[in-house]
Amino acid sequence: MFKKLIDNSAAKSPWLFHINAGSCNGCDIELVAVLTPRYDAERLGFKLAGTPRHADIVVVSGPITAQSKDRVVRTIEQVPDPKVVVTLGSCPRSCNVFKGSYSVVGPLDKYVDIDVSIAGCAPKPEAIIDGLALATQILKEKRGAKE
Amino acid sequence: MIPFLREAVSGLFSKPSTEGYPFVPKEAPAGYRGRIVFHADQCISCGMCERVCAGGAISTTSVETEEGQLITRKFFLGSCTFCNTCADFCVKHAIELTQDYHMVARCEDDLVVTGTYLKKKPVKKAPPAACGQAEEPAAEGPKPREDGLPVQDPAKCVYCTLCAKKCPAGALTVDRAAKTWTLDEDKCIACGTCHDVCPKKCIIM
Amino acid sequence: MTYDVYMHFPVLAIMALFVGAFLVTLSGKREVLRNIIAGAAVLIALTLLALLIKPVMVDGEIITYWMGNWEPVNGYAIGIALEVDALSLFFGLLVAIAVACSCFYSFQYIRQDDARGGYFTLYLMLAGGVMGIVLSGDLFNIYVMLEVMTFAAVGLTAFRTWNPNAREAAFKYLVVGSIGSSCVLLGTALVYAQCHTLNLAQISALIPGRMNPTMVLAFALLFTGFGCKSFMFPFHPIAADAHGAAPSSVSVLISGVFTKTGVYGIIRVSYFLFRSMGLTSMQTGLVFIGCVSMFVCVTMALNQHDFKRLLAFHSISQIGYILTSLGLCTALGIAGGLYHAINHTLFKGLLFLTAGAVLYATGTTYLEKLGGLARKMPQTAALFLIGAFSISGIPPFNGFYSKWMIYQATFEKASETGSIGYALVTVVCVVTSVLTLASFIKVGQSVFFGQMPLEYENVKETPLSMRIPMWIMAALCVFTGVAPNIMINYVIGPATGAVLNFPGYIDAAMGEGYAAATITDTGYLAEPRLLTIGAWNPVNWLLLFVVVLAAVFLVSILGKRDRGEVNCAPDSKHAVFFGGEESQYSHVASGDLFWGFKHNLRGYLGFMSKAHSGVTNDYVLWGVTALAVIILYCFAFM
Amino acid sequence: MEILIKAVYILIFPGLLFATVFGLWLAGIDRKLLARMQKRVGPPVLQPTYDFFKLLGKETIIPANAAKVTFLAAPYVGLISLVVTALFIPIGGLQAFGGMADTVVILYLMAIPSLAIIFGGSASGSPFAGVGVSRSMVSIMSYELPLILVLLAVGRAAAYGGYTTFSLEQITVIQQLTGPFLLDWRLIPAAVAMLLVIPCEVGAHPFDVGEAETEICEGPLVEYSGAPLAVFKLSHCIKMFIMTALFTALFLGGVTTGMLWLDVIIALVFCTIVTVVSMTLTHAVMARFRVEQLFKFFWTVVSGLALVSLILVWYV
Repeated sequence: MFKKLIDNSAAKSPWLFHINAGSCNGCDIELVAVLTPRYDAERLGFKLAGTPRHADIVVVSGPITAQSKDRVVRTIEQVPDPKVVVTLGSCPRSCNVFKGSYSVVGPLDKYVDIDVSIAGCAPKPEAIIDGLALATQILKEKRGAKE
Repeated sequence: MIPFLREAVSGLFSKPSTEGYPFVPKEAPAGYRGRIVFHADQCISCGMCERVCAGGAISTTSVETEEGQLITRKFFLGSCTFCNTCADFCVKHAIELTQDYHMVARCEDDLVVTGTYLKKKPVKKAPPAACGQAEEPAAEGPKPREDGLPVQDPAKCVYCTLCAKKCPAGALTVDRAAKTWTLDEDKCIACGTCHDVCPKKCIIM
Repeated sequence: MTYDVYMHFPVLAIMALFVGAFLVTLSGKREVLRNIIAGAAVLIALTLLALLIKPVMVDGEIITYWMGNWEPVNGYAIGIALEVDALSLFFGLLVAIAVACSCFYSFQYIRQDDARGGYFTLYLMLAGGVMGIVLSGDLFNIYVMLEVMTFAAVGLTAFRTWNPNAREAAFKYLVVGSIGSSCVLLGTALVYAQCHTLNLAQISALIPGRMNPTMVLAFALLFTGFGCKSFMFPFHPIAADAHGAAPSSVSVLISGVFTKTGVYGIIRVSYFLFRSMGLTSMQTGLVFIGCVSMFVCVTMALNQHDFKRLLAFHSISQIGYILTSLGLCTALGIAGGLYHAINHTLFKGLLFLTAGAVLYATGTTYLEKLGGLARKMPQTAALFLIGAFSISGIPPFNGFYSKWMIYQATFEKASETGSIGYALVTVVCVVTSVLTLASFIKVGQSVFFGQMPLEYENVKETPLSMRIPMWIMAALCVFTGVAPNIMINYVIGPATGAVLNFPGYIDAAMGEGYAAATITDTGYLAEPRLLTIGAWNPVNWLLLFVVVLAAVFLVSILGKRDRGEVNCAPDSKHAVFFGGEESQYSHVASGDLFWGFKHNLRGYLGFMSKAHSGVTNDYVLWGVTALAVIILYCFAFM
Repeated sequence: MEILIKAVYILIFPGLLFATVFGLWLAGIDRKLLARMQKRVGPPVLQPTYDFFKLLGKETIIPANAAKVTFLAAPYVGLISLVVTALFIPIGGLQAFGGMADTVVILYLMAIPSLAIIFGGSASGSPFAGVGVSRSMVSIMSYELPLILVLLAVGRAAAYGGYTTFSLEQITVIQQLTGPFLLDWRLIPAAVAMLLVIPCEVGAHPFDVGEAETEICEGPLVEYSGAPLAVFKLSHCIKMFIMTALFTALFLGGVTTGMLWLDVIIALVFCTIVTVVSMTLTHAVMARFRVEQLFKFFWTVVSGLALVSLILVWYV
């Protein structure tokens, strides 16, 4: 009955959950910048959710440190389907400059499938908007694939 | 609270300060370091970029062909810190960081910048012995000199001129076109800088 | 008046309970026999009283039964009378229902405590004593029954003799209870000295001509005595100890029934005998005591860490509502008070029984130790929710209706008297109601919801024989909430009428025309007016609720295919979100709740918990001070 | 016919459908104008609708530790009781089910959805929810005191023949005679207090201590996902509608043009304005209160305002 409405809405209201897996905070503040009046991601429906249960898109920043690995994996697991995992910046994709550190066990794709990577160190807010827009497309596809 | 109230009400009636980004294209500011562009034709395979890369984003693969080595240099943007060090170190300016910031990908391959070029086999001045040396470099390299001055291994050298540039005493002269490497022994202070900077490790001390 | 067979019912109801008490002792260790006797006794009492509804409530008769047929001689009532008007029957029914439910509950419940015959003997004595008080028409008889009831209650409080708290509580109860009893005795003696009779009806008729300082003292003593039995402020700390320490099935009686006898006594004394409620000063006094009881006890309850102590403080808080409402001396106020009395018996009984169920299943009622029991005891949790919603006045449960009547009554009184003070009483009532809700959310969160400690993994739902009485009480809670019209027409209305109709009461006992001959004022209000100033119709609310529920259900069925899946599995995906940590035991228990509230009121709450020192001497001092203040107040303003 | 009209009332206007649509509209306006106050473009007005339908399409996760029945039933009980409450509030003279509930009843009926959130969250077994439960309850304690004072002040102002009232009809009728209570200077403090109570009752910023997403992961809602969460979000929107409609009925009632449909539209415009003034503006200019600040603020400042009004109405 509401199939069309739900399908249309799937891409219009993506809620983000942001996980910092040992990031230097550069990407994190860029993500926050996306929500500021200047870039105002809310006009595209983006909203930061307080808990993974509400999220559609999980944004991970930082190389996966040994401390954070279990937490990251568990948190991503706890997001209800359909969900999209987005890596923010180079670190979660490849560990970047922290590669080879004793305390880094990344990259993230060892543990979960990454849907979208946003490169940059840190990415420009515009690039983040691009990446999230791509993520919403994937969300819609995943919603469609369920049928 | 009152000033905030005034601000809020005035905000209500003024133009929003939001940029129209996804709908209006936007240029990055000048000097922004974004997507890497690799000019493969200028590369001389010195490998300096690979060595200085902090994120370990650059890798090289080579395939032997009849005409020479087919060298592919891969820049993985997903591991790049966009620090510009590779471009700075590239003596031939073959690496360039552009203002393009749209680095978003669904799969890893979209984040890879590659360039392939052919490194021809030396045809002219290369003596047969050198050819032999090139094939078995480990077997017969030049011996280190007893007086501690540097020695070049012509089989390995790509004549990048970096050693000449870095030499504090100006004792080295390298001619890339003629593929010559000469040492002014009087000037040389045997500091070892050329040995350290040589990307191909062809200077022996 | 025809001499029908039902004239004998009141005395039979009392006798059934007392005879039952003695027969239970004889049954010794034979459990089944004992249960049958006890069950039969309470059921007989309940049935007999239920049969009286028709003549007394509906037809408005007042049953007078002279023991041994000692009818008044020469206009003096010498014999002992049982006099049952709608008010007595109202309280009698309330007692019978609570006693019956609790009795059936305790068959299973009390087994844990190495049951000895003593329990049911004392239990039936307590029930019989309460029944005797509310059905009696004789002041001294009321005192005697009060003593029977008090000592049975003390015995039952100390029933778990292995528990030092229980012994201590029983001792406190005994000491402070004796203050109340001696006040009643002294008051009775003074009244007898002045009126030369102990019959309530005749005293009521004679008092207007004999209103002298002695009678004022007698009034103050009787008022304080019954106030002590209802545990009004400042007698409330004993209640907390006693309710908390007694077995839950007894707490039901002490809280739901025992306190009601105090309320009944206050009604009889101030509305019937002395008719002091017409005085503004008495109204103000009673409303003040009610408000203080209400607020002090609810804030104390918020601070408790034990399920049953918390409930105990709430009992007094609800008694505060009843007293406030009765103190208004308007028809709506009295009706609201009486309605709240029956509701309080039902929902507090239910809550004490659920507390008992928790104790039965887990062995503790300490809030900090419990948690997450709703998964193991879903029915008990549902029953608790019904009780909690009822007591916190959530529509459409019963607590709401009576509280709503009380708000109306206070606000109406405010506009009638033009005094803003009564409007503030409304505010106190609402705030108390919210704090009540808060403390039950505290219980809900720390006992039934939240996380479950591992040691309760094997906890089982209580046996059926314990759940059935609870479900009956829950059903009554819902019924009294959604069918207030039936309640008001057949139960509350007649009882309210009876409170105001003392000439009828006098005439029924002393013969037609006696009242008219001796007293001139014919009542507070000629015609009890039960008009409300607002509107609330629970049945229609429920109907609308069901219709909207059906609509929502239909929509969700239609959209089922397109909805996301509903999943639950014991893996890490479905584990509780812990900021990414592995799930662990972390339960937000009672002590951690409502920080913002406690922080702001820390001065007051700290003072209060210091004041409730737990020392018997302090409590006696409070009681005696209260007595002195009440006596002074009565002399000053009566 | 009678039944058909009632059915329309219940299901379409002002019942289920209308309450949903108008609630979502108010929430959308709130978000849009909030964004504009912050010099942002802001989401489309339909954004809450998108959110709602998106959540319907999401997976519903029931925590393994939860008390499942309570966890799943709570949102629906809250929603339905809200819709029923919406039927009792007069909207511009239109009373779908008049004479069935008065102001105090509505005060209590509005507690049911809050309780639904509290017990639903409590049933999820999450410690975040536990803290949220505690905070939500403190915020309920905070606003009930000023709210009852406001209701008493209005009840006294609407007294007729010396009899004060809780009845919404009487309040409406008296306002038709005397003009909206907002124009009565004695009731202005009460109106201000009510404007501050509305966001707290609704659980909107800056009084959303119970659902502070940055501090305690949305408190009681932490474990909710999918359809139950959608229902909670919808309840939030409908609460906005009910509380603003209640404000309109209490302080802006009695504006009559003679045409019922026009009255209704005027009332709905008032609702929207009240939303903007009481919720959007406070959200834009205030940071979130701490729990104990909230309690203090409501029991001193807001209650003080309401009490001043009550005393003025009583004695002036």
